[in-house]
Amino acid sequence: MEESNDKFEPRILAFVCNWCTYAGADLTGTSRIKYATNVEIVRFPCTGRIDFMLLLKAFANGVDGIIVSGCHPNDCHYTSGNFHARRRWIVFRDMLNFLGIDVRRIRFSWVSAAEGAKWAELVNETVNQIRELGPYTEYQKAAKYLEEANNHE
Amino acid sequence: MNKLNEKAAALLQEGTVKLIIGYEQGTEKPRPLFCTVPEDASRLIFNDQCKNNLAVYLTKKEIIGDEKIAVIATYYVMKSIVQLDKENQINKDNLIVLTVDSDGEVIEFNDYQEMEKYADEHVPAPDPKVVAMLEKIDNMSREERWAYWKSELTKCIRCYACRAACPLCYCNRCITEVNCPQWIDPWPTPLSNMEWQINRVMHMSGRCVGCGACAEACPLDLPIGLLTKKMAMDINAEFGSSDDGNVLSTFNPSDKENFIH
Amino acid sequence: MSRIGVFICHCGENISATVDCERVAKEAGQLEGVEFATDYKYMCSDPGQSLIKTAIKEHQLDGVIVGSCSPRMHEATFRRACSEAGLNPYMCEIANLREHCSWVHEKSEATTLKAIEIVTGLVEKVKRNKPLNTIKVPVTKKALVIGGGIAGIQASLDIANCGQKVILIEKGPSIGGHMSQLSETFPTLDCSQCILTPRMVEVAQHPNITLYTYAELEKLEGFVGNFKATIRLKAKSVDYSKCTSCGLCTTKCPNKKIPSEFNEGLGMRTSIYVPFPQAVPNKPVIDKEHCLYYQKGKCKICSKFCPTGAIEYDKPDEFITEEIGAVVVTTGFNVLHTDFFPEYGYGKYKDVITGLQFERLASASGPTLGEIRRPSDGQIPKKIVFIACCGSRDPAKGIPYCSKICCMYTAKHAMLYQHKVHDGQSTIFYMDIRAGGKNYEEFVRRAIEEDGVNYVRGRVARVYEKNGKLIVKGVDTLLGAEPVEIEADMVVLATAGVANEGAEDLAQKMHISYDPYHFFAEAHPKLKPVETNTAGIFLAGACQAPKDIPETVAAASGAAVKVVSLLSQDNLVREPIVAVVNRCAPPMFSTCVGCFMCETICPYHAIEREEIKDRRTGKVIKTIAKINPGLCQGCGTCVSFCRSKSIDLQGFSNEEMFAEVTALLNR
Amino acid sequence: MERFIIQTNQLNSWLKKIIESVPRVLAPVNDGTKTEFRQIKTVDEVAYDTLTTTSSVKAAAFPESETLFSYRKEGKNTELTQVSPEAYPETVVWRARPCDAIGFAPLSGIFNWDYKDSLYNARHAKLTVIAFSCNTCDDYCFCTSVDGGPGSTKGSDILVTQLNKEEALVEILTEKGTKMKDLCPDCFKEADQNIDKESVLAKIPVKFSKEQVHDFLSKAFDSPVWKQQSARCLGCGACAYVCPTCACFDIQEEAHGSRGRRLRCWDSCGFSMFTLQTSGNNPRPTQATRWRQRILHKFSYMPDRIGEYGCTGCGRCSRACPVDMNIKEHLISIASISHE
Repeated sequence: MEESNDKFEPRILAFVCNWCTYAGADLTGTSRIKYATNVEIVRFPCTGRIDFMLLLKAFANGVDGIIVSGCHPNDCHYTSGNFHARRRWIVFRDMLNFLGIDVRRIRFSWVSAAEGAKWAELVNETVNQIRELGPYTEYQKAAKYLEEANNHE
Repeated sequence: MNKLNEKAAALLQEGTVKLIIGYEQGTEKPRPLFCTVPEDASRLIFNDQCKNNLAVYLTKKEIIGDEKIAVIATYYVMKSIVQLDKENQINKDNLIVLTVDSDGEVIEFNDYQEMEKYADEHVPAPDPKVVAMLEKIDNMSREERWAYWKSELTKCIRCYACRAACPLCYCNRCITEVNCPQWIDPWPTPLSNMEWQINRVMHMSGRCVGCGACAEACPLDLPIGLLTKKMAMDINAEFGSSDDGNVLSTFNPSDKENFIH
Repeated sequence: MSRIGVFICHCGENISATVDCERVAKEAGQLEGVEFATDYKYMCSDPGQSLIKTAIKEHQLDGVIVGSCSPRMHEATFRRACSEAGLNPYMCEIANLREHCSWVHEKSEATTLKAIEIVTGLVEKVKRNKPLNTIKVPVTKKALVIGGGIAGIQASLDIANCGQKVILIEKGPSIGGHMSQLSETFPTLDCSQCILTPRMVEVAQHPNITLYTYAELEKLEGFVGNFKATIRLKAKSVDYSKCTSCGLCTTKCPNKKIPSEFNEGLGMRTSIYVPFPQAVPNKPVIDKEHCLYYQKGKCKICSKFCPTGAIEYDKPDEFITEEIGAVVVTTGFNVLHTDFFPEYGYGKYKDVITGLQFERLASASGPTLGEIRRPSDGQIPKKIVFIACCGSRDPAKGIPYCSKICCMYTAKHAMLYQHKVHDGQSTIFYMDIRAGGKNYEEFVRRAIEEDGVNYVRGRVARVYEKNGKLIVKGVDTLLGAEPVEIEADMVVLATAGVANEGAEDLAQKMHISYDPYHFFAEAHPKLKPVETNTAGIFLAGACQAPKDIPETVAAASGAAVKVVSLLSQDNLVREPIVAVVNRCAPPMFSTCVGCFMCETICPYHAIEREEIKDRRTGKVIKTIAKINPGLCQGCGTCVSFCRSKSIDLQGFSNEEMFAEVTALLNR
Repeated sequence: MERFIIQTNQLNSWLKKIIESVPRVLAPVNDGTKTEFRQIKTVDEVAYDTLTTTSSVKAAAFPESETLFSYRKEGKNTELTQVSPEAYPETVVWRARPCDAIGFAPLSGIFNWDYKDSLYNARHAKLTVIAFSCNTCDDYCFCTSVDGGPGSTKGSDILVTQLNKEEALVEILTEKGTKMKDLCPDCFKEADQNIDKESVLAKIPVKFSKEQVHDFLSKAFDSPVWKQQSARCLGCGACAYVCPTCACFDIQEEAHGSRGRRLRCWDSCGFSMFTLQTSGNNPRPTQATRWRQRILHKFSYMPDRIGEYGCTGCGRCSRACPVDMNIKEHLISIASISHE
């Protein structure tokens, strides 16, 4: 992680719902809109299904940024999953921020199945933003605590 | 022999209840007491040093059994009982709630409405130390906050006293004991300790009664009480006070946030 | 130890142009638990699919990853292929290498690496996938239709004509609804009664339809295909099995001065009454609020005169329960009460009436036998004013939405008036004329051009009486907001259409959602216009929003088709992507602690309570959550909410998702 | 055993030498409201004003969590890396208490009872304990009732006793101790043989004898006392984790996709899940049975098996307990039952 930020390629994971954002990302593909390769998509039925622990695990396993995206309010395939998710993220984000975890590294968005272009923008914006923030070393160091503790001996 | 002791002795004498959970003087501060015979009642005390949240015992079958019991309740015990009741964890018919007012009068509540009313009229003042500390942390830079919490939580030995002391941590199997998948590493590291606390707080969202038993219980005096307190304040600010005690499984279509674009 | 097969599709050039498919396959082949990995030009082609099938058989694969186009494209295809080869279809996962990779990136190392990582993640997921079987839910082949207006009638007939049993309940004493009150109908001006009555009769006589009038839904339990409805049969005080509808009772009833609901108060009825001549069933009920016997305890004249002794006083309401598979809600609408535009003087001046009252005046079966005579003195009004949008499109005083039907019926009213009163003058105050619909615009033009209806674009400020005339003060915005004042003999208000009273309660009884105006909400405004969020419950007609007759009938037939397609199956077959509450060995039985905070999170009310009882004593040991697979749609919101992780989602389980995430990050 | 006198103001220069020559020096450090053993780099970090630490010193030889081996998967083959105990650092514990030092005897007993635990032994072999006698105590202390004492030398390599403001008695008890002394020979002068350290030690009355407890336990398995005493116990692990002799551990896997490690980390017999079996059966289903196990293990099973009692009377468990499960109080009442 010593590399300087301009050479640094962020690792980003996207947690998306199946019905809006996943389909939206499909549309980006069928429209052949190009975007950065740094993001990999994990598919969930609904944003309501996205466990906040998975976000923490992603950080612990070395991502520098996270995208969480689903249907716009009122468009949820399951009518209210995204409303519940929104509440969860509000509380979760406040807590992370209070703990000094860098919430700028989690990008929340609503991307509908029709917003292929928006998806590409979202990815590129996020990649650039994370590139500026640099690798999330402090968190990854904390994650490697045990290895280091044991090596120090 | 004060009114509380008399009342307690009477309840046991008449056989109205099989057990009374209250406080007795401990080594340095009051501690929980379990009276099963009238003689025990004389050891009961009640004062503002009584910190343990006795509601924690009300979900322990092995302690309360199937018989009628009484609990001598502080404000937070009452609040906990209300929440536990919302969560279907209490058999109302088998529980008598008592408290002692400022004049040493014993009050027996006939129903939960009465108890809630009394509680709401006797809200304890927020601990100024906690408020000050919250402010201090809020004013830190993000990096400072991270450094602060990392150093504090690094000390955690994961004895789970915070969990054990919390009346609302009554799961048969805590998420920390789930190993398929291993959500949280069960050994202490700064991160797993932090993940554990984040989970604790998220699981308390809208449920926590703010008794501070978690922090009180921590053998290392870690400031984990700040986390639940902060969460409660955030929730109040974001969604207003919710009576259903169930913030994360309800929603309002007009919930406001400024970070989802 | 898993035996996974990985199949990387070139999709012609679509993937291989930017992703090095051979390498992806090769690297995947190195992964622990991967038994077989290959790439091929067109995986979805027949040879491609048989390639997969043979590999499954030859290498006894227990999991398959197809790296190809989006799962939304070919997941079904490849899962079918797998099951044909004897592998459980849910042991097959699709790595989206086209839409999410090859099509959105340039040819590069990074692109290929991304493809490899996507595959790696899914390999770890599929290792943890469990074989799943589709869920079968039995279906009770009977439908319940709530509301006997034209929507309910249409839906019932359509369902019944498809050979399915229907129960139609109507809260009033007769079916027919608002349509039976109408005189002529736009845009064809054919007589409402003439087209409706035959259908009402058909309903009454249809072998597949059981009709309960004077009945309301008390309770609805269960779920799609398996509802249990409790119906309240309100006491009619008349034994229909004995009543011959001779009508003697209604002529003899001493209490004759009760405003008739059917005639919107313009006519009178007795307390034992048949709402209107063509009523179905054509048998009377006693209106307890006005019956002398029920109010004062004496009279009983009707029973004295009844030749068959059909009158039965003091009979309590009955309750029946019916097992049904589907529900159609057609409870219709109501017209806005008039008290929040007092400036129009409704109620104060006899000759200010609502549109529905005008319908009765214009109706051949109405109180004036179709002659337009004003209520006050029975004179024929020479000057008449119609005021459109009384309450509609008026967020301040009324309701913000457009009631939609008013523009057309007001034009119709003016037209009917001109046809009946040749020397009369009609004026319509309007905001806009909304005449979207087949032949609607033409209809309005006819009113203006052929029948000389005077359209004034502007609002009416107030209506007041001056020496026997109704003074209508308004403005003509097309003439520069010039004040207009008309001395009218009668004023007709196009009152807004609103939800029926009690709509909210009914919605809550059935767990369907409703909008801020208490109109029932469709599952999707465009693509699921007759479905609700509760599977098996459908909507039609004006209970969703104000609708005209053609729309209502179309919606009713639409709902009927949905019901029939549901009832035509013996079992509902559903994707097994549903949540389940874990069970474990006693004494814990499940890690669920029964806090039931998940109940409120489920949009489908799929979370039920299950009591675990001691086998011997029958004593309840523990009450835990149970998810009804018939109702669960698999969103998984409860799964990530559950504190003790006691709920999991089949197909997207905690273990699977956790493994996918950590694996693709730690290749 | 050699006895020396060191000037109080020389203690720091001695410690300085130790810090310079030993890779890891642990000492009580004030941390917020608590005092804990931490690795120190300078002499000023040491807290001398506190009676004792919250946690015992056992982690020096038996860490909260330690790696047993680690692995990395390369495709289909897996490469294992064993830990090398040689890599464990030489460690000195400065200002342990006699009740800390004495705890290593039962720990060593447990880790060598049947299977010889090379990891523990390696760490213990590299550990030098420089204990300081207690001249104060608190309500929770009862070392004297379990054959310890404020000046007990058992388990220590060196015992330092502050005789007065100016000077302290240094008892060199082992080879390791001598090594430490030799780091700073000029700090020490021969001690006069008739110095009586007892006079300066804290007075801790004997409340019971551990034999009384032991005798009672042999017939107390079904006694109601367990339920009475444990009623308020919340079943957390605080007591076990701060205890100098509790040695229960769990084996865990840390897996990150293709790489991971196997660890051993502390566990506690107080947790309800500790004895839960896959079948759902739990041989210790209630807190009462778990409390009984705790006492029986320390005062019956251990002495019977390894000839060492599992309690040093340090009182840490009582200080740490959220509900004041005061073990001294409980043991006294148990001992008194055994009188009857």
